[in-house]
Amino acid sequence: MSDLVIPGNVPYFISVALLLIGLYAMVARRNLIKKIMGLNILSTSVFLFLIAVADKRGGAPPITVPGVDLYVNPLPHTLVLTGIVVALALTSFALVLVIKIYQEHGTLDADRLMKL
Amino acid sequence: MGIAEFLLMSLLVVLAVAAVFMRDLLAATVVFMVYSLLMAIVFTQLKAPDVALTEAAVGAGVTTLLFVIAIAKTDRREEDV
Amino acid sequence: MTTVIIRTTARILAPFIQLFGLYVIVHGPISPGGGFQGGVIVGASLILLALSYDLASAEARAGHAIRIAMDSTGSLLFAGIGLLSLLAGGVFMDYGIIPLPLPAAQVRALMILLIGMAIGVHIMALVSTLFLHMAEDHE
Amino acid sequence: MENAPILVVMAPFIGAYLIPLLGLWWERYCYWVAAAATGLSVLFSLTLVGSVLAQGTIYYTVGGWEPPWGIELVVDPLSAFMCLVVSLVSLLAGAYSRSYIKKELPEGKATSYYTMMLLLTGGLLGVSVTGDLFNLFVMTEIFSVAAYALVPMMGRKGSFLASYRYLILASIGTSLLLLGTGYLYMVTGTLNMADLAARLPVAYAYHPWVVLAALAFFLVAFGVKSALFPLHAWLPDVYTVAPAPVAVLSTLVTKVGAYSLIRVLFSVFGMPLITGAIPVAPALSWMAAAAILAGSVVALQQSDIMRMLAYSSVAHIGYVMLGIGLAVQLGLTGGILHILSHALAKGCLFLCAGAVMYRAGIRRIDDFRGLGYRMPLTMAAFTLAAASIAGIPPTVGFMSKFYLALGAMETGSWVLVAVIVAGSLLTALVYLRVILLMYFGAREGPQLKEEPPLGMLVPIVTLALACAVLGIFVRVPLSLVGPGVRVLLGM
Repeated sequence: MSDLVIPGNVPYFISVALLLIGLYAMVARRNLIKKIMGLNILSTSVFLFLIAVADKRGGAPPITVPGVDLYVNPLPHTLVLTGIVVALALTSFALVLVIKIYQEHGTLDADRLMKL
Repeated sequence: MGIAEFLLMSLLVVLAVAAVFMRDLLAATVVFMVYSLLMAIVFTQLKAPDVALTEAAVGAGVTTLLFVIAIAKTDRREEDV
Repeated sequence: MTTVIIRTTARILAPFIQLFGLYVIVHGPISPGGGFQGGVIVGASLILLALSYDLASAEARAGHAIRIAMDSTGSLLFAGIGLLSLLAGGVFMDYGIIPLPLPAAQVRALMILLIGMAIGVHIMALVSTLFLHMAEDHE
Repeated sequence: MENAPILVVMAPFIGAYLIPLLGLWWERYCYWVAAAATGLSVLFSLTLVGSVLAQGTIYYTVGGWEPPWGIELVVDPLSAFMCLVVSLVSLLAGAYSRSYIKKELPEGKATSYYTMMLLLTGGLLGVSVTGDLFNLFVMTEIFSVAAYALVPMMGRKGSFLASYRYLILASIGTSLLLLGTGYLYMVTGTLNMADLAARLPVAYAYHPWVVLAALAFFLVAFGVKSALFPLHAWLPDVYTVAPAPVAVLSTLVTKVGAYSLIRVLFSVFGMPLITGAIPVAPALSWMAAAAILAGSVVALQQSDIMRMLAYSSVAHIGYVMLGIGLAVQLGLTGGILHILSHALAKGCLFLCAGAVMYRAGIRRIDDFRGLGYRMPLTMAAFTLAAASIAGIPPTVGFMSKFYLALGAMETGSWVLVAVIVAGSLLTALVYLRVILLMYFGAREGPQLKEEPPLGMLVPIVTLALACAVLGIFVRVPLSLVGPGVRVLLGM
């Protein structure tokens, strides 16, 4: 167990914590905007995980600089960039839906909406 | 990883919890913006400056703005039970 | 009074933000950034202008048709450059093979720069469209 | 045509970006661009089928970067099969849309409708041909976003809420998909499916929990996408409020979800892991059995035709999943054949229901009384497709269920055989209710012949005939499914 709690693993633990917070917000919070906020927290937690996977101790950022050999892995970075685009598209579309739902039903409370 | 980075990341969790549990949506959005900025800083700490730049522009900038518009067009407070 | 201050600040600030966005786009291949990040920054500057003035004047400056056209053109350019290498006999997005009087590595870099710009235009139009579409009155 | 693997995906995407540009000035040409783009995809899919049958699996590296750096497209017989199913059904759904959206969609929505439709088709095709786990995620997100946007197009009451719930549920799934991809990347250092398959057994020996967690994430992600029984909550509402052609495309979405699961289970994790070390396949088949029974029973109780078809879809995704869970040659053949038979039959049924709404404005099953005489051709197609869904010979639906039952017998689980038969009987009951009402219900008022316009009738009849013809000539699809299954099982 003790070998789990080395400093390099801290980002993974934080990422799991954020994942759970985001999931909680999406499932248990009743406000529709809060659910979208939860979705954003969930996706950033995945991004944090991927960036932490790419990180190498003593590595330099993946930008070509003369005289540097050891770079951190740039592949997960491109994954995260794509993920950020996707999260932005999802968020904006979901918020448009939320505005439309509010105009149609006059509430953003998930429980009340289910009763309609 | 020094103490400063550890504190930075713990602050992420605190901010996320605050954003989720605040009843004032506008305040929660502001907290979420700070969370995104902090995430960008953490990304630079993990040697991903390109991702950090994007996260700062998208997460803290555009996403927050979209949230603010949505809240302005709907309801600012979460409804009570 | 405050609107005057905000508008003046936005007007002074916007060109610099856009310049920074362009810098981020063209430096994509060699430094942090690229088409997407730069596009978001330029788009954010348009949103700043739209916020400090009003939506009607933003619509008048960069109307729906212009934004849609830029959006589509950007992505079509991206796909088109990819297909160009296919026409030149290579595989999709194999830019080095495009017949230009330059070394293959330079052609590749040039095409990646062009694609960065195409993505920048696409994302800029997309981000401002997202904003204006949400901000306009729904019915 | 060595470039067919990329062109089959790029044709819809380029069309999707051409349409908004075109829609600014000439909105009436958008339909033709969409038709041309999907038509091209069908042609390229046929090319793919031809070359896969001739020379085996095709590998195509995008940008000339060899894996693991570049994205690799891998077209094996199963991918070519999926490409053909997806592009053909989208072409028919698109053709059907032309008359349909003129009446049912609000003014000025045609441009965005066709754009989203092409993005959806392109994403589905992209998932079918990719050999890269991350590309799978990107394509999944593309078609998901397009699907969310298509659902509320008609502006029906509650459609925004249905789309929102779909978005939230499916986003949890896709986020977990990305996380699972990250887990596998962490322990293997690659995203290429073939490389992953080679390295995972070793990785499992060192980090069993990480691999296990990744597998669980994938199961949830594709379970939501394919509406596997406990994760199907989004589906009924979506099908009820979406335009009829979009409901057809949504059945394709669930099929491609099942296909992704097949890919990940068989081409990435591999048979030894999923049947031996981690018994996920047996668990999947029991979930599928629950889906078949529950979906059929709930479908029996519905009064809305779209909702009934939706719950029937939940049951029939169960059949596909059952085939995957059996993990034997005959069962897998049946499951994959059921992807085809269900896509054809359910596509036809949704289009028929859409035509009924279009002409007569009827949604409630009780109002179908005497409809068989008002729309004879449409209802004949409905009956034929229903026969295929229920598994009545000689339709293709019978063949797929037959293979499934053979596979279940081979594994010796007689309970599953009983479930397959019982599910078929329940499905027959569900559709018999409608058909009896259509033909034998009391006729009221003047009876006019009012078939839908030709543009809607042709796709309906084509799909219905395909159900019957492919059942009789079942060798044709099997010539592609058979090699596909052999590749999956490593035989």
